[in-house]
Order: sequence, then structure tokens, then C-alpha cells
Amino acid sequence: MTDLSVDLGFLRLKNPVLAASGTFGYGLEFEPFLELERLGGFVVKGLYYGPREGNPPPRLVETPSGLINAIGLQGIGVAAFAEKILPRLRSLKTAVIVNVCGASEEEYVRVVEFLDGCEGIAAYELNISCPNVQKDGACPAFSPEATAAIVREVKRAGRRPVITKLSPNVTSVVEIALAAQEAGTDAVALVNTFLAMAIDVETRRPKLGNVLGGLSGPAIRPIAVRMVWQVASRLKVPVIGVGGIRTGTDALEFLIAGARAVQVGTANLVDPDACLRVLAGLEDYCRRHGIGRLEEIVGTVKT
Amino acid sequence: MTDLSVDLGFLRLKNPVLAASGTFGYGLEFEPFLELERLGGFVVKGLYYGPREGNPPPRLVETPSGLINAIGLQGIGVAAFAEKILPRLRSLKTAVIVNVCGASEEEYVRVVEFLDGCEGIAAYELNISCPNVQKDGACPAFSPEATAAIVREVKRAGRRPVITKLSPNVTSVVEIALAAQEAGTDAVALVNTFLAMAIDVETRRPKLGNVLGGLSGPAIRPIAVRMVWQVASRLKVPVIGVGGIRTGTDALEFLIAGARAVQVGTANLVDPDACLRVLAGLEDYCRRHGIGRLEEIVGTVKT
Amino acid sequence: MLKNPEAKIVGREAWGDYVLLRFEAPTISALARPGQFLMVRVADGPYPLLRRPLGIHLRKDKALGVFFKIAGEGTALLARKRPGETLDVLGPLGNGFSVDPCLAGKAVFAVGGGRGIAPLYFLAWELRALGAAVKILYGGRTKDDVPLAARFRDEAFDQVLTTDDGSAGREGFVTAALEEEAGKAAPAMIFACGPDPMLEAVGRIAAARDIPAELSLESRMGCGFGACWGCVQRVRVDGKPAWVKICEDGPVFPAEAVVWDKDAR
Amino acid sequence: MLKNPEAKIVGREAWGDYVLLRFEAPTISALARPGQFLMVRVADGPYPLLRRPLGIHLRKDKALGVFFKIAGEGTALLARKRPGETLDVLGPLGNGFSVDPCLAGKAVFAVGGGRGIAPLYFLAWELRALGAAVKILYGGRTKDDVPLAARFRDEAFDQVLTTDDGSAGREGFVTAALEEEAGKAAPAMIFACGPDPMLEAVGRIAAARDIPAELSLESRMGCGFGACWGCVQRVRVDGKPAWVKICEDGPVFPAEAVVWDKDAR
Ligand SMILES: Cc1cc2nc3c(=O)[nH]c(=O)nc-3n(C[C@H](O)[C@H](O)[C@H](O)COP(=O)(O)OP(=O)(O)OC[C@H]3O[C@@H](n4cnc5c(N)ncnc54)[C@H](O)[C@@H]3O)c2cc1C
Ligand SMILES: Cc1cc2nc3c(=O)[nH]c(=O)nc-3n(C[C@H](O)[C@H](O)[C@H](O)COP(=O)(O)OP(=O)(O)OC[C@H]3O[C@@H](n4cnc5c(N)ncnc54)[C@H](O)[C@@H]3O)c2cc1C
Ligand SMILES: Cc1cc2nc3c(=O)[nH]c(=O)nc-3n(C[C@H](O)[C@H](O)[C@H](O)COP(=O)(O)O)c2cc1C
Ligand SMILES: Cc1cc2nc3c(=O)[nH]c(=O)nc-3n(C[C@H](O)[C@H](O)[C@H](O)COP(=O)(O)O)c2cc1C
Ligand code: FES
Ligand code: FES
Repeated sequence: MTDLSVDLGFLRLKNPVLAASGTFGYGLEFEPFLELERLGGFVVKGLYYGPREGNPPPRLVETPSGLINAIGLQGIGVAAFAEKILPRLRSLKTAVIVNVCGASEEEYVRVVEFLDGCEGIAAYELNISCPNVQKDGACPAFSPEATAAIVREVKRAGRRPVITKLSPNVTSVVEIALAAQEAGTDAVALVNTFLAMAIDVETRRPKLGNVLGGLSGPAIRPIAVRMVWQVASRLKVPVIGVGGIRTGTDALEFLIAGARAVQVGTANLVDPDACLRVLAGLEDYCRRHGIGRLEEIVGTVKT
Repeated sequence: MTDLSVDLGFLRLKNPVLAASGTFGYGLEFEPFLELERLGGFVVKGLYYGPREGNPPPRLVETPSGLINAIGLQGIGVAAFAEKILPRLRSLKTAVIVNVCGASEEEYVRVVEFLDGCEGIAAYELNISCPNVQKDGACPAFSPEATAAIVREVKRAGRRPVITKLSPNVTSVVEIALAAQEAGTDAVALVNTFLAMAIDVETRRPKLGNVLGGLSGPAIRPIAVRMVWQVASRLKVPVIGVGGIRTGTDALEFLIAGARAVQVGTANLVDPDACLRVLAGLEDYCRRHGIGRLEEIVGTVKT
Repeated sequence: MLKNPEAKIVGREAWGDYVLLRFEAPTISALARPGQFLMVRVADGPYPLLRRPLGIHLRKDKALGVFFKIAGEGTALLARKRPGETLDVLGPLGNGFSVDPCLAGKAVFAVGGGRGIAPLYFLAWELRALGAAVKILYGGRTKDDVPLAARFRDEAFDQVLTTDDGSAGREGFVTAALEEEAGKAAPAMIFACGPDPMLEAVGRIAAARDIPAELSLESRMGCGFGACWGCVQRVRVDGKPAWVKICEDGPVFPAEAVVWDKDAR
Repeated sequence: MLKNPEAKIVGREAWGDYVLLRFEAPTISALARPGQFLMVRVADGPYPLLRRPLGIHLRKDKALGVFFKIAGEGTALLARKRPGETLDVLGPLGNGFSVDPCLAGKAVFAVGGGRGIAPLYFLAWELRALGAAVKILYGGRTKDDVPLAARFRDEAFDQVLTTDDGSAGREGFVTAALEEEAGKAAPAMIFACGPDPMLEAVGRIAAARDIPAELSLESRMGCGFGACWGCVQRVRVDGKPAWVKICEDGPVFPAEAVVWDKDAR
């Protein structure tokens, strides 16, 4: 039997497969399809302090091997989460990570301070990279300073480990990752979605209610793998790889590139048991290659 | 009959469909498949001053709805181009654009000075955005200063209009485009390929000889459309849209987003007559919508 | 709510752009109610990426059927499937129509426009089983868009057929026929599925006559089971308009809950 | 060099993972020479994006055939094609083998490993037509990898069959058989197609005995017609190693031109 567990330093995962934020609801939606405890963990949908309306529809456009979304982080807010959802997640033997959003530094801090008062959360993932909220798609993860400031405040205010989720829409994701590390993040996750647009040529209107949205799915995987490789070779804190993972092979690309864990996003929407398929692929690979501890392959790409 | 011509200011194209550099060889390779004069024009493969070896294979990896290439600009150099190729292109009644490369500002200038001595070239396209040449994928188009410097020198040294080809691997392509405009470029073309990577998990080696390569094809189209829209709404000089165009509808997305012309890249490799399919799609659209002059739809997206 | 990645296709019928596929999916079939839908995979690889939502058109023993119009690449791929091949389906999803026992002996209308007829066939049979008197109001653009008319007739459903161009049945919109029929004798309930303008008109007609109505809405769907929040439409919740998930809280809503006016949203 | 987007498939044979498709492509057929290849579209949409290179396996009247092994997603999709459907092909591409009239009456060897046998069937028939005495050396891993052995035998080709595990023909590599046969009676020419290590060994054996040899190389291809420079391999040009396009200057090269040693590149 292969040991699939991975050590993020602040958290040991039973296996490196996490479900990505916004594609796994609050977790419970997936119970009919899989045993949540089989996963290394999951990241719940992004939470602002209060409830949020989200963007007008259409919110989704399918593109070649990709999906553009502009959900706009519709959600129930921390209080409803703590009251209605968290009690049902708490007993699960898997890492529950909360994706934290904010319209300002203060809001990130408020969300974390509130959640610090609740049990059953393994870590916070700071969503500083959502392209669906500001008009031009900009976000704090575009700037090393803004990134560092949020990380620093949240680390100061909160008691739990922090994963900073980075944007791929930048010239140097390494620079931003280093800024997050400097500011004390415990890990980085990359990538969030790529700022994208689609136009209905018949009506000449944007296909999304929000005009711009974020591209995810297999289409972006080769860019995400590149970014993970660049960041992992420069960072001390662990890197979590996200972007277009559907299979064990896809996940292995990220692990071999240097990610210590991976997140499965869009694939969950298509196959609610996609995380299990990824897991089965990892197990099969280890068996075929006689790998006793999966963690050994992290970052072993021979360039 | 629809008037498909578009005016770039410095050049009137009989139609907005150009073939993109590096995907159309030196043009002649496509003569068995299409009449070159049907195109608005074509951009020949990138030329350095001297001949160039290019990267070791494998040079191509297919990805979901995309292609990563790391050709490394293997080519014959300007002298051989002027001697063997250009004489055969000169008589064509279509715009022949030369994609100009350089390892330094000086090399861009030398290439342009040499080509200025030859007839039969409609414009230069400055390739300051190829991700396959420097080790980490960096290129002048990452920096407004480096971009402006090359544009300025080339405009000073050369006599022909200059199209600056931008990289999508930046935080603000608008900033770079504005720098190019400031420095005197006559147009911008975007996007070049996205820096990407793929790993063979069985051998744990990169799938490309060059480790990194550039992602093109339908997968990237939604990101390219977004960038064209952002840039076109801020620039005075015309924008040429490139990225994942296979059909008339794809091209229309770019035109409606604000591009005055488009380039078809990877699709040429799959269907050597792809440009004609795009053209037929544009004609059909104009007919269905009763559009007399295609140019009228440029930038008409209703956001 | 289950995933059956290998439902065996046991039947296929086609009328121009309209296709009916029957497949064996016993567990899903046992749970299915009219108005619920399935998320159907159209290809194995990463393109087309998403499943397609299709209403449950019929249930017969352990088999289910979907009836769809070829609308784009996904449905075109589905249309190529043949008996013997398999279908990857997720379902049953959504809430479904109210097949209320108190409708026994009452007159009900099922109003379908174009491909919107799909879930109404299943509904009509369930209502008939209940003892309701079902009238089908079936509209399409031309005679090619009402391929199920012959079946409803053969199966002795009371049917009013309309086409926009008059090439089959009465000329005009199905909503005009609804207006007329409801004027003659108001049903106890109206069920409708079709394009938005049709549904909006059905809602108006029902409201004007105080007939309860249920509308099955469409929306682009990412997942179909409530995880992505991609499928929202404007629906009143406790009287207040909100972005409500079609896949989970719908696709069927009481007509009066749906907010059509873009400005009032 | 032509594009035929709708070559009608008229025949299909399959042996496990190996498939032979025949299709009508009269103009391409008229131009085709052994060793040339086609670029075949495997799907209509953007995925899989690229065409797949396949050698021309046979020409019969106006029909051509491709013979391929299912190696991945693209060939798996192709394997699903059935007679009556169409194939989108580009060709004939590349240079082909030297079917030199002076080979008439001479003994020649055609050495194929696995799917590398594909172009050698067409070659063998053309050489036979020329009056050459063709010996087929056909190797595979197991008996399942030499599906064409029966055909060569039935069509009275002199054939040496090998499998790595001895499950059909002689046990061992096809190159061992080549060594032995060439030792018995050296042919005037060796043609070979197969995996790189096999081709390298064929080149060595031919060089040692001073027999001219032509090797058909493989490479990832973007276009197949010289436009992308994606398919290069290390080949000597005027004695000097260079990155040479397989699709245009090959896929067939004189054995001595190919640079195998990664360090000597
Ligand atoms: C709950 C539900 C049940 C449905 N049941 C049926 C059914 O039983 N039979 C049937 O024929 N169709 C049904 N539909 C519609 C069906 O899902 C779409 O026609 C199908 O997804 C189109 O896929 P495609 O790939 O063929 O077309 P695409 O290429 O994706 O789209 C073709 C055209 O349809 C539009 N479109 C795509 N998806 C939707 C959507 N979900 N809503 C509105 N417009 C869309 C696009 O904008 C485009 O103009 C249902 C939709 C929903 C939400
Ligand atoms: C000139 C030429 C002629 C060919 N003729 C034939 C033929 O007649 N019959 C036949 O069965 N095959 C032939 N091939 C090989 C064939 O093109 C590949 O098997 C096919 O492209 C694989 O596509 P796929 O989508 O099924 O597999 P993919 O999923 O693309 O790849 C499957 C595996 O094959 C490898 N691979 C893919 N393409 C190539 C390639 N071009 N060269 C080497 N390895 C590759 C990949 O790395 C992967 O490991 C030929 C190749 C060339 C270059
Ligand atoms: C519908 C949808 C909603 C998302 N919502 C969030 C979110 O709330 N917070 C966040 O950090 N990322 C969000 N993402 C981004 C994903 O978590 C992930 O980073 C991205 O989709 C790339 O991974 P993938 O290609 O596997 O989907 C969302 C993505 C999708 C498709
Ligand atoms: C094989 C290949 C070679 C390319 N070579 C060049 C080049 O020489 N110069 C250049 O400016 N762009 C080059 N490009 C980029 C294309 O011109 C184009 O910008 C990019 O591929 C995006 O368009 P597409 O998605 O339509 O291919 C190359 C692209 C490919 C696929
Ligand atoms: S389709 Fe995903 S929530 Fe409704
Ligand atoms: S495959 Fe494009 S040049 Fe050879």
C-alpha cells in the first residue's frame, strides 16, 4: 500500500487531493456522489462577511476545453455558514478549508476573526485573486504590496494557517508568491481563473452578465503547470497546484512540477466524483512505478 | 456584396484576415491549398538577422484544445529570405508582413535596416513577445520600457509601418500597449502565445526539449478576446486580434471586441485553408445581418 | 441523485432535428418524477466539457427516455449515439412538477413549446395515471417542430396543436390557443415548458384567470446539482426577488414566483 | 498535396488494437507513392486539435488505406469510424521510399516493427510490380502485434516473422532476423519503418554490410507540410547535423544521414 499522505507543514493531508473553492459548494452537495472523507480535504465556496447577491446571469460560458464563470461569489456569509453548514462538516475526518473573501483588508480580517471563533476549520485560503468582482478584473493578487498587506493582517488577526490563492493574470507570479511568503503565508495555492471574455456575435453582447469572467478547466492546465513549476522552485512554503485537473495524470504533472497538494475544480461540476478518479489515478501510478510514498515525487521533474 | 476591406491607417487590407507568424511558414508552403491573394495578408515566420538553429525536439505538445510549441524560431535569416523567398512573394497582391526578431535592440534594428533595402514588404511586425527564446520565458514585451525602446529604435531606423506584437503573459497588457503607442508603433497585435509547460509523468521529464513553450489554439481564445477588448478601448492605433481563431464566428468575436484585423495561427496547421473558412464565415455573417461594410462592426460590443 | 456512467441505450427515434433516446438506468428511473432532469455527458474527453441538462421525457419499466432538439455541438454529438452504446447520466435532478393527487378527476393543461414538450410527455402519463383529464397544448414553429403530435394523438391524449406558420394544427402561437381553451373551460392547473417569452405569456394568462400554473425554466448549467451557482434566474423568495438556482430550487417554479421584468429584478 | 475533407470510408478491418480503414480519395491516390503519409483529422471540433500522421498503407484502384495501432485518444477516435462515414485527409505528404526501377530482379528487404509495417505493405506491392524480389521481415512484441502476417503469407510474400516472446514466428527482435537473413544473402536494398531503436539497429546492420538502407522516421507533427518546423529530427545535411523537417524532407531518409547519438547532435 502506498502512503499517499502529504505534509504541508501546518497540516498533514491523508492524500494530496483537495476539491477547489467554488466548484464544490459547501461540500454537502457532493455527499450523494462520494464519501467526503476519502478526500485529502476540500475548500468551501468563497465567503464574504455578509451574504452576497452575486452577478446577474448568464454566469457561465463554455469555451474549448474550458469554462468561463462570473458567479460573483454569491454566498451566504460567515454567520449562516457557521450556523447551518459548519456543524455538519465538523465531524468529517478530512481537512475543511474556508475560502476567505473581502472587499477590503478589513473585511478579510473580520471574516477570519469571526471564523476563529468556530471549530472544525483546518485552514483559511485567502481568495485575493477572484477576477469576477472588480469591474476590470483587477484584484489584490496583482500587486505584491496588496498581497503582502492582506496576508500580514490576516496572519496577525487569525489563529489558523493561511493559504494564499494567487492570480495567474500577472507578469511574475513568482514575485507575488515571494511577497506572500515574506508576509507570513503558510502556503500558496495557484492558480485562480484567467480573466476572459466571450461575445455572442449574433447580438454583439458579452455572453456573461458581468462582461468579464474567469477561465478554468483543462484549457488552462499547461499554463498553471508552468506557474507552479516556477513558483515551487523559488518558494520555501508549500505550493498547492490548481488548474484543469481531471485525472490522476493531470494531478501528477502538478506534483512532479513541485506542488505538494492539488485542487480539483471545474472537473467536480462535470463529474461529482472527479476527485476519486484523480485519487485512483494516483494510486495506480504509485503501484505501477513501485512508489512507496507519493510525497517522494514532489518536485522531481528532470529539467 | 459586402465590403470586407479594413483600414489600418498605414495600410488598407482587402479583408481583415491575416495568417499569423510561425504558423504560415514563408507563405509558399500554403500555395497548394489556397490562393494567397485571397487573404488580407500574411505574416511570415519570425526572422533573426542570421540563420537560427531553433530548439531541440520535441518541439510540440498537444493539450486540451491547444498546442504548446517551442520551435525556438528556427529560420533562415534575412539574407536567405531576401534572396530565396521574397522574390516569389513580391508579385502577390496581398500584404506581406515580416515578423522581426532580435536578441538585442541592435539586432531588431539590423533586421529592419536590411529589409528596408528590399521591396515587397507591407509592414514589420515586431516579435518582442516570443516565450521560447529566453530560459525563463521572459521577453521585452514584459516591460513597458523595453517595449518602448525597441519600438522607438525600429521606428527611427526603418521606413516601414510597425506592428508591435504583444505578450499575454503580463499583468496589464494595456500598459504595454500604451507604451508601444507612445513610442510610435503604428499598430499592435495581440496575443502571442502563453508561457506553458507539460510534463511526461511516466519519465518525469518535460514534454518539450526546451522545457517551456508557448500555448496557442482555441483554448486561449477567451483570454485573447478579453485582452483585445481591454486594449482596443484604450488605444488610438489599430489593434490586430490573434488567438485561437478557427472560424468566422471566432474572428467576429475579436472584431466586435475592437480588433480592426485578425490573425489566424494554429488553425492553419490543422487546416491549411483555415483562413478561407474564416473569410467565408465573415461573408456569410455580413450577408445574414445585412452589413454593407464589415469595418462598421469593429468595436461595437454592447457592454 | 445518482451517477450512471454506463446507461445502455436501448432505443433511438429521430424526426429531423429531434431525437429520442431510451436507455436503461433502473435506479435513476425508480426515483424519477416528471419535470426532473438529467445531466448528460456528450463526450468522454475535455471537449465539450460540460454535461447537458435534458428533461426526463419518459419512463417505461426500467428505461428512461430523453427527447431533445439538436441545438449545437453537444446535442449533435448526442444525436449520433446509437442503441448498444452507453450514456453517462446524472440524475434525477431538480424538483419536478406537482403531480398532486387532488388533481384526480380534474382538467389540467400541459403547454409545451418546441423542445419544451420533452418533460410534458412524462408528466401527461403520470397525470393520466392519477386520473386527471390532461389536455396537451403543443406548439412549434412549423410542422417539423411538433414531431410528437402523432404520438399524443395515437395515445388518445386530448391535444391542441399549433404552428406559427399554420403548417400543422392551428396557425399561431400556442399561447393564443391556451387563451382560447382556458376561456372555454378553465383547467385546475397549467403546467408549461418552453421558451421564455412563451412561459411569460403562460404566466400572464394563468394569473389573469387565477389558474395556478407551474413553469419549467431553462438556464445554462455548470453542474446541475447545486454546487456552482451558475444557473440562477430571478425568482421571488418570500416575496423578494433573488438569484435562485434553477437546478436545485427548480427547474419548475410557481408562475407567480418568476420575475420576468428585467428592470424589476 | 491536396485536402480531401470528405473521403468516403469504404472498408474497415480490425485486429485487437490494430485497424485498417479504406477510403476513396481518387486525386490523392493518383499521386501517392510508398512511404508518403497523410494527415488525418480525428475530430471535427477543437479537440483533439491536430491531425494525426499516418503512412499510406495501400492503394487499390481509387481507394487508399491506412493501417494504425490505437496509441492514444486520436487513434482511438479514428478506430470508431465506420464505412459510410467520411474521413478528412491531407496528402500525399513527404518524400517516400526510393522505388528505383534498377531494383527490378533484385532482392530487397522490407523491415517493419509493430505499426511500422503500415507503409511497407504499399511499398512491397510497388516493388513487386517493379519486379523486385521482396522479403518482408515483420516483427512485433507478441502474436497480437503482427496482425498482417497472414495477409503477407496469403499474398505469397516471402516473410520472416518474429515476436519478442516467440508467440508467433521466430523468438527475438526483428533486427536479429535481419542480421541473420542479410548474412545468408545480402539484399540490394533495405527499407525499414518502426520504433527508433529498431531503426538505429537496422542502420548499423546495413552499414556494417555496406547495404544501402532507407529509414522512415516518426516525429510529433504540427502540420505535416513544412509550415511549422515542429517535426524536426537530427539529420546530416551535406555531412553536417541539422534540425531537419521530417514531414517535408522525410519521413524517409538514407540510413547514414540520420544522427542517433544524442551527444553527437
Ligand atoms: C433543466 C433543463 C432541461 C432541459 N431539457 C431539455 C430537453 O428535454 N430537450 C431539449 O431539447 N433541450 C432541453 N434543454 C435545453 C438543452 O439543455 C440545450 O439545448 C443544450 O444544452 C444545448 O447544448 P448544445 O451543446 O447542443 O448547444 P450549445 O452549442 O451549447 O448552444 C446552442 C444554443 O443554445 C443556447 N443554450 C445552450 N444551453 C442553453 C441552456 N441551458 N438554456 C438556454 N439556452 C441554451 C446557446 O446560447 C446557443 O445559442 C434543457 C435545459 C435545461 C436547463
Ligand atoms: C510520418 C508518420 C507516419 C506514421 N504512420 C503511422 C501508421 O501508418 N500507423 C500508425 O499506427 N502510426 C503511424 N504513425 C504514428 C501515429 O501518428 C501516432 O501513433 C498517432 O499520432 C498517435 O495519436 P494518438 O492521438 O492516438 O496518441 P497520442 O495520445 O497523441 O499519443 C499516444 C502516445 O504516442 C506518442 N506519440 C504521439 N504522436 C507521436 C508521433 N508522431 N511520434 C512518436 N510518438 C508519438 C505520445 O507521446 C504518447 O505516448 C506515424 C507517425 C508519423 C510521424
Ligand atoms: C464556478 C466556479 C466558481 C469558483 N469560485 C471560486 C471561489 O469562490 N473562490 C476561489 O478562490 N476560487 C474560485 N474558483 C476558482 C477555482 O477554485 C480554481 O482555482 C479554478 O477554477 C482553476 O481550477 P480548475 O481549472 O480545476 O477549475 C471558482 C471556479 C469556478 C469554475
Ligand atoms: C508553431 C508556432 C510558431 C510560431 N512562431 C511565431 C513567430 O515566429 N513569431 C511570432 O510573432 N509568433 C509566432 N507564433 C505565435 C502565433 O503567431 C500566434 O500569435 C499564436 O499562436 C496565437 O494564435 P493562434 O492561437 O491562432 O495560434 C507561433 C505560433 C505557433 C503555434
Ligand atoms: S448548475 Fe450548478 S448550481 Fe445550478
Ligand atoms: S509538421 Fe509542421 S513542419 Fe513538419
